[in-house]
Amino acid sequence: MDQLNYNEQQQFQKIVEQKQMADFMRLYTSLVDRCFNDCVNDFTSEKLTDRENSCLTKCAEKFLKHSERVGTRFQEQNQKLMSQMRQ
Amino acid sequence: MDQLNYNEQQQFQKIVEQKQMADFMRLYTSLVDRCFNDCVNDFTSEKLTDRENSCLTKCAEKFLKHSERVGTRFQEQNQKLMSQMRQ
Amino acid sequence: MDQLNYNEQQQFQKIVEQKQMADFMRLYTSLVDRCFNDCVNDFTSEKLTDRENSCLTKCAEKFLKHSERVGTRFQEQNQKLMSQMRQ
Amino acid sequence: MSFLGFGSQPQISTEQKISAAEAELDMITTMFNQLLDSCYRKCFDKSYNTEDLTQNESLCIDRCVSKYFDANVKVSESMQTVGRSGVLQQKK
Amino acid sequence: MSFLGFGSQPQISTEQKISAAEAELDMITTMFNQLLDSCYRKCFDKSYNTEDLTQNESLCIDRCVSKYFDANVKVSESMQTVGRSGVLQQKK
Amino acid sequence: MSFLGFGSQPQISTEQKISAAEAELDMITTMFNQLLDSCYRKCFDKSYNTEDLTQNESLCIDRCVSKYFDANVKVSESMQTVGRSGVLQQKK
Repeated sequence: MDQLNYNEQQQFQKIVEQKQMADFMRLYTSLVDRCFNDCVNDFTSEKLTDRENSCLTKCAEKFLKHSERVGTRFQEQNQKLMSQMRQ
Repeated sequence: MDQLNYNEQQQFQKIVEQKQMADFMRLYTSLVDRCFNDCVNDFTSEKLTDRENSCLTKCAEKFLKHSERVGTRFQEQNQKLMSQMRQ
Repeated sequence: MDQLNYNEQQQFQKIVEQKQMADFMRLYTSLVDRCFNDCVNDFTSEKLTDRENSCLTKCAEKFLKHSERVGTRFQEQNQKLMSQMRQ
Repeated sequence: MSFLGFGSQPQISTEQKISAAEAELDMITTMFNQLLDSCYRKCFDKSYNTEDLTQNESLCIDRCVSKYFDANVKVSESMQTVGRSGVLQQKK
Repeated sequence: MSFLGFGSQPQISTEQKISAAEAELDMITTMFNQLLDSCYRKCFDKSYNTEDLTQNESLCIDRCVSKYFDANVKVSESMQTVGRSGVLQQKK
Repeated sequence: MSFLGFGSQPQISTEQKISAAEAELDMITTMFNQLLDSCYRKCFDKSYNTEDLTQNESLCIDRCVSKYFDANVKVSESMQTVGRSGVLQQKK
């Protein structure tokens, strides 16, 4: 991004913000789908069982923590890669 | 959508129409892929066998019926959810 | 595309070029993901083993050759289909 | 069409409102397609003996959609809990 | 480049023609990527002993692409049948 | 934010620079989401006895991300080798 001048950075920032909403929604819908697939397998009733409810909660929290840890490591690795490329 | 005024609704309607074509094509290509994966497994010839042809037809029709039923239920549930959120 | 006049073809060509970069990146990221999933399964260390490295190279080359062959056949079939539709 | 209540903030521009409505539409479409796929995998075998939905399959679809919406609410609550607890604060 | 005959209606605006051509291009790209993935799964094991395509794999690819196109036509016919029968009429 | 060095060519227009930066952002987002999914599948069982990450899982995540980046470099090298060898020349 160093190659963009101030004006271009402003424009790009707008694009980034527009995408953040879409990114958040993608995270959300994929989380629902992932946890539904892993936790819900009983279709003898139309209500979630206690076990399914508990599984969904743990699945969602666990994935969000996973997501946070991967995010931190991803940024570290990305910075390492960039500094190698600049040498 | 109640928050959009008449003018905004017109603009949004145009976006919806543009997306419908893309949605239809996504349904179509995903249907081909799904039924191909489920039905076609013999690569000793380059022509579809009778069994594969019959499977493809049933798969496509079944999925479209599934899709229609899910659509109806989805709208019902969506309306239920919205009316709960407005309370 | 025969229905587009010269001016329209110019416009469309620009769209095609914009998409090519995105297509290439999609191929690239999906190739990384595919080969990582097939080749890397040992997480007792943070460095790739020799076996994993060799697998990644072969996987990438093999998929690119696959991709090239499918591309050639796809165009042939597409032309056959189009000429049938024009009859 | 206000699935998660987006677009309900006051005093935002036309452009922002349209853009929020579009994002919401995209999310509903994505969720519908995922649900379609998940309930298909949960409720069908792949023998394709018939092109009709059996009674069991129809019943399974209805329950599957219902449970998908409830799972949706549940996961949404978990995200809010995790969000409030600050676990994800440092992440942008 | 007129895979399913889109863009062949008379008297539509430049904008609509470009937009239809773009939708068609996107669909062909999507189909190509799906085909790439499906035929890879159908024709390869994942041992990766070599970076070359074996003769069997090459033959399998050719047949797989051919069958994918035929499946495409078959599914397209089914959609038209279902469409005409009105099963999907009430759905928007 | 110059993952594969895009956007570093001299004398291109503002529009092209923004467009390249956007494509790069999209690629990083895609890669992040794939990595998220792959490392989840590699490092977790699906019993969900707890909502916390175990020490083993945390360690596995760290190594998985590290290996994913190395795999990324490896695959990128293979693409360049194949590109240079001309195998993919005739394909557009």
